[in-house]
Amino acid sequence: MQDFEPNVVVFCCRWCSYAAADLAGTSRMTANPQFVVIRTMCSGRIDPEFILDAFAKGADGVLVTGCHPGDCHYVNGNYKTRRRMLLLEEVLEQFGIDRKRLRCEWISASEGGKFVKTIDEFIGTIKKLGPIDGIK
Amino acid sequence: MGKPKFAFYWCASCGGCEEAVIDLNEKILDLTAAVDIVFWPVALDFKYADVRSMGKGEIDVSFINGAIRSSEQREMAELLSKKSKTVIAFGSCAHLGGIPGLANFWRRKDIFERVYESVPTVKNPEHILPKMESKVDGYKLNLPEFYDTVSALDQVIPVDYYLPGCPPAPELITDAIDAILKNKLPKKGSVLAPDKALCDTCPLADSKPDKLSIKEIKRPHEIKLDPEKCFLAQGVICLGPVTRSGCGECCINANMPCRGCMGPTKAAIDQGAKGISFIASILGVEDEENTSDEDVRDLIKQIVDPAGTFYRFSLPYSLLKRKR
Amino acid sequence: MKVLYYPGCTLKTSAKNFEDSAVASLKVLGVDLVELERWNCCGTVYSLASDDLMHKVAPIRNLIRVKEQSNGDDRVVTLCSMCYNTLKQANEFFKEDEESRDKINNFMDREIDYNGDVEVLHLLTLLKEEIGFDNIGKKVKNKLSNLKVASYYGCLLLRPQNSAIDNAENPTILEDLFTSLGIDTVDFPYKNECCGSYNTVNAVDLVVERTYKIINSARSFGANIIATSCPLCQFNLDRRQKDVKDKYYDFEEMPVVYFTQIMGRAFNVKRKSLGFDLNYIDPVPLLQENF
Amino acid sequence: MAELVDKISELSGQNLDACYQCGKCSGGCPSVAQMDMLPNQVIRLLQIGLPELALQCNTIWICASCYMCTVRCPRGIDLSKIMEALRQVNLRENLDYMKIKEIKEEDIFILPQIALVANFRKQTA
Amino acid sequence: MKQRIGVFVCHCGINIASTVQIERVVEAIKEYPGVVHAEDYEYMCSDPGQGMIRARIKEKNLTGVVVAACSPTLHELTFRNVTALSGLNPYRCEMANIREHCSWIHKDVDKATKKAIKIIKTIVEKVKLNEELTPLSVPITKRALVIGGGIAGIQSALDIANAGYQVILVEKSSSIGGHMAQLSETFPTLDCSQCILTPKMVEVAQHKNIKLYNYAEIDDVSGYVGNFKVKIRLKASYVDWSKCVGCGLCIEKCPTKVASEFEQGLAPRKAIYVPFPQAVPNKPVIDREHCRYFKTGKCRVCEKVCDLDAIKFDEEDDFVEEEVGAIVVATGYEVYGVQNIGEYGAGRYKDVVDGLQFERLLSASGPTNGEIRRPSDGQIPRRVAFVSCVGSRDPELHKPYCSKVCCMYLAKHAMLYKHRVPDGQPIIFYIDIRSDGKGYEEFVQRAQEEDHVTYIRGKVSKIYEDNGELVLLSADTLAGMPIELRCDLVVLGMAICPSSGVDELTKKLKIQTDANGFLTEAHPKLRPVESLTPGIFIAGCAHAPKDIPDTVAQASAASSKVLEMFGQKELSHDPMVAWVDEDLCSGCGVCISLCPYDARELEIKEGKRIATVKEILCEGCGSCIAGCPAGACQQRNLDDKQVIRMVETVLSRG
Repeated sequence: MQDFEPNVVVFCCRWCSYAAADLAGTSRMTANPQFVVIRTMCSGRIDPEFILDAFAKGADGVLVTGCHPGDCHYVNGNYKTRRRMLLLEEVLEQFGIDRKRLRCEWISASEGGKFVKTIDEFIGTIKKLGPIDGIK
Repeated sequence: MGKPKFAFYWCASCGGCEEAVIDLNEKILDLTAAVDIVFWPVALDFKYADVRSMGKGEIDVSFINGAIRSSEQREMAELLSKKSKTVIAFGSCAHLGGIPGLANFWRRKDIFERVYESVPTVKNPEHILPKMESKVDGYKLNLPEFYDTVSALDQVIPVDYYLPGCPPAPELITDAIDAILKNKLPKKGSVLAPDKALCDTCPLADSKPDKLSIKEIKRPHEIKLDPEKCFLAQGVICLGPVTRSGCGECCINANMPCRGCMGPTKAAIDQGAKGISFIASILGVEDEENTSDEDVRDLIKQIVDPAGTFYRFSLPYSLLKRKR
Repeated sequence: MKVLYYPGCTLKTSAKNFEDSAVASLKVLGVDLVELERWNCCGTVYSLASDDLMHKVAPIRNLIRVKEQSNGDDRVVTLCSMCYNTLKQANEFFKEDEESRDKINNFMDREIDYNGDVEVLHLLTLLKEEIGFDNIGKKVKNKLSNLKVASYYGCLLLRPQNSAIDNAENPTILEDLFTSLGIDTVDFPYKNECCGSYNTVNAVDLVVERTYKIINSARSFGANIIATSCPLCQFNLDRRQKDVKDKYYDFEEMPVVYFTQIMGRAFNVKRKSLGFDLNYIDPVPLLQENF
Repeated sequence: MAELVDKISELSGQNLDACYQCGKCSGGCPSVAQMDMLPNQVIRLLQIGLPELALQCNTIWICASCYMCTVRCPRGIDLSKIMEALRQVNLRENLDYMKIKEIKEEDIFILPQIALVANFRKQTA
Repeated sequence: MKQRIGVFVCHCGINIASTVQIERVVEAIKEYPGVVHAEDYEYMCSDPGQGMIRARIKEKNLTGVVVAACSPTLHELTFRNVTALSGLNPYRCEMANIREHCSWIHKDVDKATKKAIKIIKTIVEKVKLNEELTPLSVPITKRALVIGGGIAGIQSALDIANAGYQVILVEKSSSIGGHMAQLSETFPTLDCSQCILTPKMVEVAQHKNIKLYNYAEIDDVSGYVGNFKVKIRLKASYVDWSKCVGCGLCIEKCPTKVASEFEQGLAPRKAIYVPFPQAVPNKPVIDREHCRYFKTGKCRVCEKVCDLDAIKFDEEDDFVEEEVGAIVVATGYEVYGVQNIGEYGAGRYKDVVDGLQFERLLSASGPTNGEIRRPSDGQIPRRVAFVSCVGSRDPELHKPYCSKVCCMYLAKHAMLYKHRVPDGQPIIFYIDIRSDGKGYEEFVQRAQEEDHVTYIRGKVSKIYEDNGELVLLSADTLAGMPIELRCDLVVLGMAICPSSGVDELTKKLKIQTDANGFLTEAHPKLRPVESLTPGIFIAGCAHAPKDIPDTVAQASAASSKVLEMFGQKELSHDPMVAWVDEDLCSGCGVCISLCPYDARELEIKEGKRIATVKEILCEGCGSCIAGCPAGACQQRNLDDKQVIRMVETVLSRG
């Protein structure tokens, strides 16, 4: 398990968490590299299909990030995300996928530190959980 | 050229699809007149050996219903695949895995344990479970392997067309047979049903409010359903928006919401995921800014068995296919 | 109500009057302090060096005793501010530092594993949050109208942040208690400043200066008695007044008591339980002679 | 001496460079009058790499961990821990600050246990 | 179409190249399906870099471009323009962020290199499916809204109005002027604040292009750049301003006195009041919370004395709607409360005042007519301590930032105090003196040399009252000595915070704030007066603490941005909007309930319900797309297929 390098997909809203990730870079913070960011206009664009697809293709974890409640650039996109992700969590559990493998976090453009902390924490959690099983 | 040769076979399913063929009523006579049925175990006395003795591609069209759950079904599916020019996955189970596919929420050992040991009416002190090989009075007996995972037909053999529905509606079947006879089948891989979702043809579509919003989720038995009103507007989960039309709206006409047997629409990949997304989208959380995750979760918890609800017919066909 | 109680060394000896007055006053409020069996030294001062896990064993062991004896009500009440602070800080450390927690748990291999889930309470918090100052007011038998109490908090009830029972700069919990007992209080700026603590052993002069300043400040704001909750503060502010007087000829003495002694007197608890003989400057004249 | 500073930083768990020398710790320290060096100056010595001077002052022993500076520090530095770290560096060299013989005879019988134990814990190896 | 993608990898000097092995990246990407060209350069955004991209697009007949460099937030537009110059549709160009998201945030060279390769492949996959798009054009309403009537709002409104466009100015209190109207004299010139401000206030009131809504608040904002709809709440003043001539009789006769906000609580005002004598407009309002009639049902004295029948007790809040094309937010600041500072008495001591209160004590029109008298007993303080950085530069307990103006105004306060009380002793406690404006350092030197203000370097640790005096416990960190100072009055240089209520306003405007509640600019250096939301600009202390010259400069900058917009015929709108495959849409209507902009509508087409997209209203958030149960709705250049291909690429091993 020492060598397990998780494969993590991070969805970022371009207004907040993507900018937070930029800020983390600009501030030369250091984060675990086992993730790649996919940029969407809003966390509300994130279809549960994308997440299930990621898990089906071997993602060990998926991190969905958006603006803080009340701060959505598109009024209320993040609330829709929250509802979708909370329901998806229940379904994942039924599929035997630990709900900790999907995390939803609100990170504003000013929270570079939180972005890094969230990434490191999440990848740490995933490392503890171990690799997700391949599809048989 | 002689009459085209048809075969029908029944894998893991309830048998309703076979009934659906019979349900063609008098049209079945036209069918038998137009084609030669060379294999149909449920209705006519053929043996596996008859199929084995056929040449490659000798059957024109095989209609296979049911999911693949055992080695015997797999063997027969593979055999028919070899002997047929065209294979049609017939009905939800062959198309998506169907109701038998829900077994993928468990493991084989859990299923055996449940069925042969822990059901209250079962007494099995010696823990006898089905085995592929056993000896009785010195004779060796073989049973097919019961797979750990149920598959949709196209996960086992190549499938040319899909006739969806639980069971497929008679109109879809006759249209398909017409197309075969007239050589007007669409491009391979097609689902032989309309591309739009059920709302397109739903008789209750006019009663749908401008903006859908569900404040409390109800199950059909918990309220008196108004037969004139969109079920979603009544707070009852209806999978019409995520389900292909063409079924004839029988459930809606019987005052029951759509449960999704026709499978996802053309552009959707995973019916369950789409179900999750759209139900969550229209959950009416009031004053959402001041609502905690817990409160939202409470509302969501009103959905009993969400995975079962959204993947009722399509679990083996879904992205995740089964429980880990 | 029964609640587990951790006394600590000094409450069995030179601050016996603190324990006795607390037990007797709480009885009036229907609270039974059940002494923890097999308690050991709390460690007295919380060890602040990051690699010093050894000195966290003592406080944690006491909390393990609480787990063993608590029957599910995992909390313990302390009277002594220093014990409170040491137990509380050790407990907070245990909650946060998972790695050190595992180390200490492994080290104490004969003990059950502990994860910081005991609640460490100071008696004042219990009085405020569970008994309620209103209810305490209802039990008053003696109106102690002579008193002008200056509440002296010292350090360890208020700092550091993770173990504070009240606002670090402007605490009021003691004043609120006395107000509910119908006693006049005075506010003074030195109420949250250190008395010199254990420097009293080898730097008496420092403590003398602190005591001089603290008592004079309390007096200048109109106090005639000081109440505290720490046996070390009590010693420094009370007993060291003798040394202050040796240095400053014009210094006027002022009695320094435990808040439980005043509460007990207000409830008309038997004089014997209040142990005024252990106080260096006699508070009895102020507390109305005839009892 | 960088190693010693690192050690103090590690023992205290504090980032010494976070201090911007505002002096709020010194202004509020109840015992500052008895100290031969202001608490902020002790940190300054560590910042400029003169830890041996910091180890010699009496400030670190006078500090009784009352945490007044800790709760007021605008930069969130826990000075009590830095003082403890400096004491520990000395004590781990077996340098006792407290000499038991120096306790006044009259005090031996009246000092509460809590004072003695606390003092020994902080000032003896 | 066979894709011919070109990938251009930037070194960004050593910013990328020191952590990501560029050569390895180029080698790996060259081989990737669909990529026909990969090349690196030190500075891709430089002229030669751009030229290289332009040349290769033509030479290699590229159908798509991926620039692997910094964040698209920074240079997406740059490279899309480059692409367009070569005749390739700009939306066929994407950036792969291998700087902020890779080289800067990771240290392990091998891992960062592998990750950079993966990021680029992911974007290549996206570009493969990108459509050619053309921006949509949107008409502009050439009127501006300015929120806040302090000096920033006043300046901004005047600039835009003088350029010939209409301005709606909304101010929440009954007079414009803001905090600047409260100030006595201003550093470093010591000119009278009101003398320079009041003419501008009058100009606003009289300007034919400015419509002033005082005593009003923004209730709702909808629409988008060029076409905002703003609902403004006109708070009930209970005075009919069209009848009132401002004679002031009602104020004189009103029996109720409450603490005046304008005087920072140092003097009373009446329940019917104008905030200060030079108020613009100079019309009174009734403070409902304190008015005796509203509280007890009896009084109505003001009504009785008003010959013009201007008092209207039954008035209710009114609403107006305005259409504007641009918005300037200039909501200003407020002072962090002394009650937050426990160690300084948490507001219990009357003679511990904040900087604005001291301004009023200095002001010739203030409660003491400019004589320095302390609030508790009216005595002239003989020794005054000024404390800087109170609540500022204190990340642990209060505000982490420097409030910027305190160093200067405390120097000014000390100086003016010394001028009024020549034998008084002003002492400033400071940590660092920040005097980096024109003439500022000279000003501080004057305070020290000519007015003999004592500067003590040390932060005050505690303040308490003792026997009518204030005792400050501090240290002189330069002398290395503890200090216990007794004085008569303490002036705290409190931190500056965003105005309360800004939080709600930013939600209505959909603009961002930073961790401290100040408005976030689009780019800290290159777009300092724009918010991230197109068409909304920021000015003054709402953005960050700043002094008057900086505020005025920023206000004018915001105006010029507005004018830049108004100079165009129409605006272009991002074409990455939602669209519907009508062959797949069943008209279920889920999207309608999801759109926050009412851009989705159900239409009947050939007897069928079809959900459509009003492209101009669509902001491209995509929540209708994720919610579309049939997959019939997609986003231009970010459709489901693209995301799924990207996810797949992220997850591919090796």
